[in-house]
Amino acid sequence: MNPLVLWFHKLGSPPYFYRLAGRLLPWLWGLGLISLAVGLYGGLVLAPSDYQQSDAFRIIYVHVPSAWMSLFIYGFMALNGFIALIWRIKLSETLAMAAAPIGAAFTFICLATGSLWGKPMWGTWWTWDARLTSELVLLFLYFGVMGLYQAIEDRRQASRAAAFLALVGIVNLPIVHFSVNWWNTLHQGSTVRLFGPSLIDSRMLWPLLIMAIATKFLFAASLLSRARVDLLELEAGKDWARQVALADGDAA
Amino acid sequence: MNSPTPPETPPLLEARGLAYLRNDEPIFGPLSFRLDAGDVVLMEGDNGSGKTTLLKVLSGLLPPGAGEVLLNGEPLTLARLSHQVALLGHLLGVKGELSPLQNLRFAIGLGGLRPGITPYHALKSVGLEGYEDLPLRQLSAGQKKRVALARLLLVPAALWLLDEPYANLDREGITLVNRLLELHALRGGAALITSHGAYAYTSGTPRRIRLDAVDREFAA
Amino acid sequence: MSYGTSFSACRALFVRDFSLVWRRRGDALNPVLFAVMVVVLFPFALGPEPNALARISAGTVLVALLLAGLLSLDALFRSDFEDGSLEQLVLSPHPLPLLLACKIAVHWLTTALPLLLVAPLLGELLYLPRSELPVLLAALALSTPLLSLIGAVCVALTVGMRRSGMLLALLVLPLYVPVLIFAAGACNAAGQGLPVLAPLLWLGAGLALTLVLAPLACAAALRISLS
Amino acid sequence: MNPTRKRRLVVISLILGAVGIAAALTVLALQQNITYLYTPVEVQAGKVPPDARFRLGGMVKAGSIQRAGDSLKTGFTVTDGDADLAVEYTGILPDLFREKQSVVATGRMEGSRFVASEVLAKHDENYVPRDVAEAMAKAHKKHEVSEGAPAAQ
Repeated sequence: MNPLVLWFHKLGSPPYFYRLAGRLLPWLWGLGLISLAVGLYGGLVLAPSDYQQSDAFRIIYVHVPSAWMSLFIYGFMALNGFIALIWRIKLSETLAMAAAPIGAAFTFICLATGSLWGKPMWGTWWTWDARLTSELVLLFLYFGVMGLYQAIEDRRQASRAAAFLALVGIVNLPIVHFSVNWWNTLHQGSTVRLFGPSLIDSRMLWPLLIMAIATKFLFAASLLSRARVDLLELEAGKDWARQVALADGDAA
Repeated sequence: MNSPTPPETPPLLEARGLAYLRNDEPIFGPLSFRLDAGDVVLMEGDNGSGKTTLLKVLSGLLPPGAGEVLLNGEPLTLARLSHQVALLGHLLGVKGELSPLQNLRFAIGLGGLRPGITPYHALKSVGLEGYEDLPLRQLSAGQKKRVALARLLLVPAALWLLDEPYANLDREGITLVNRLLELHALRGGAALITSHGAYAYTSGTPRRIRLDAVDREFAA
Repeated sequence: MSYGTSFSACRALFVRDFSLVWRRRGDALNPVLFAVMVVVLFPFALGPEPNALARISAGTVLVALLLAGLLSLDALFRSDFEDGSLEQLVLSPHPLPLLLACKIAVHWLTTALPLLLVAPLLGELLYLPRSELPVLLAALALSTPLLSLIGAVCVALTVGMRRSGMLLALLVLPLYVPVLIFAAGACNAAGQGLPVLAPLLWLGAGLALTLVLAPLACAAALRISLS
Repeated sequence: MNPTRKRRLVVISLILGAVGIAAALTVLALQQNITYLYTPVEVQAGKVPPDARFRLGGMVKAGSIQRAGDSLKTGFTVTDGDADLAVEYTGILPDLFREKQSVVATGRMEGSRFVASEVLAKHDENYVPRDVAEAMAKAHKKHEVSEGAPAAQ
């Protein structure tokens, strides 16, 4: 078999994933916190203030990375949900469900910081434009997925049902992303572009990119931490889980 | 379907290493057995041994945790679910607001009609003549069960999966179930019935499988 | 040996579900009464001033109907699940999405259509401008099937649960938001004399897609919750 | 044809049909153009019916802001480059409200003036450090004067 496919098979096995995640976690947390510190220092101290918004624009360093993460995590959750539904891989079910609360948290941060930013700049905490509304709907979708997962007793059935809901809700993602292009909204268009020049000075851009990387690391770290605990709970009857529990008990 | 089945035809139903897990706890299995045309198999097990779950897996309502189910030699998939299977579960699948006749007409519409029988005939042969147009709500639990049994007579399924068919029935009802099973077996059908052991299919010599006896392999 | 045609299966399902609704025709009126009650609450809360009420009338009627539909949604599979008919439906040799589409159609015809018929009355209670009424009805005609179809998928996911009311609302409402926005957008545009066609076309596009995809999704969701 | 395959074919053709219809309706809808806001040129072209409450979007014209001394009343001109529209607003304006700033005002036409009940500042997607902006402003000054002159007449 192709080594990559083989590796994926191996990764799908809970004990292997548990050990691998355990080894990766310190690195992920470390890198995440370091890049977070660098990004925040760069954004809040080093970056020059904006000619129009002066220092208020610095909210961008929290707002925009969390907005990216809110979409990215939903996509991640839906992708894992899809894999879980089609191939019934336990790891994917766990990852999808572990990602939901993190995604909801980022969505909430995005909405809260956006609101804080909107008041001085636009003159309103909240406006019902397409970008803001669809981001709010995204938060509700996260809540729905989490609520459904909590409501069903059988863990695996619960994660399949919740994954299905996540897949249904994925229609909202393009609406969030393209709303500023499709409709003439109060929310401005995207500043940082994958293709073509970004509309931001490079001295302001680099902390933003560092923050984007930091949030990815932090997401990965908290995801793996949560998934490890969930897997242990899910596999509580298995030998490897018992061994882990015994080892932890000895260490304590 | 009425001709005796030659030995080389694949079995009507075959389970290979069948097991079901809930939250990684095995509910039953692994279990292997086969049912040929004319077979009536009694699946015995105590309360909670997974009899109902087994019937749901065999009918395709639940995906097996391990192993596979073969119908006429072909694996059970969503697409060819249950064309051959009639399930009578704990819940009878009949509506209290409707009359026996209305319930049966719906069952025929959904599952098709065996040639040479009408809903009236079916109700007569389960002893419900004269109750055709009464709302089911006004009938007793045993009479409701008889309506569900009449459904089995009408739909053209070769394989019956009956979950505790004797529950709620009086002595006469129990003989009725046995008679229906005999008839079905003679016509080339097969049936798998579950029981916790208090009542049993007595006519003929049915094969018995203990569900709680894990790892025991049964070959026909 | 014949299993019957899918057409006859659908017909049998229609006949059964309609006779069930007829037997429980008292219950069938509840959503309508609920919608009327909700609408009547608004003049109490906002004061009886016709101008103020007229401005919010279309949106209020939309929300009242949406909530009434949400309340009746829970009953879509409930009794079939409790008496085992749902298992028989899933085990039928006919395509499950088709059968579910029929069930959803009956549900729409018996719960949403009466609501649609009382919508002019509800509008009248809130001094809905006459010019907005046709647009409101068009928006409702397009959006209520959408709500039924989307709702059915969510109900299918919660079908095994004993008390699913609040959870169902949590699952359904975010998915209802776009429908409500477009329907209300059309009504508001009509109120101001702006072109109304675009939001109605969006609703139509959504309906065309949902009409085909929702029964498929509903069938998949049902299999998940029955397992 | 095998029934499974036939069923699959029916499902796929139904999906394709639905996607086709939806796409056609979407194209029609996009031609209709849902607008979150109208620009002065659209207003003057009569695209907004009289008495309609709508959102007006555009740039605050340089040198057009007049504040009343004794009240919160502010008058300014919103321009989209092709047309100007006088706006009147009573209330507190957002921080970002200034000349040559994009704004979104909600209100209705009264005569030839737009009376706003709410004014929001829309900031653009450009972020420029203050020193760079000043340098750019210096470099563009000549250009801007020659551009601004005809509009002032």
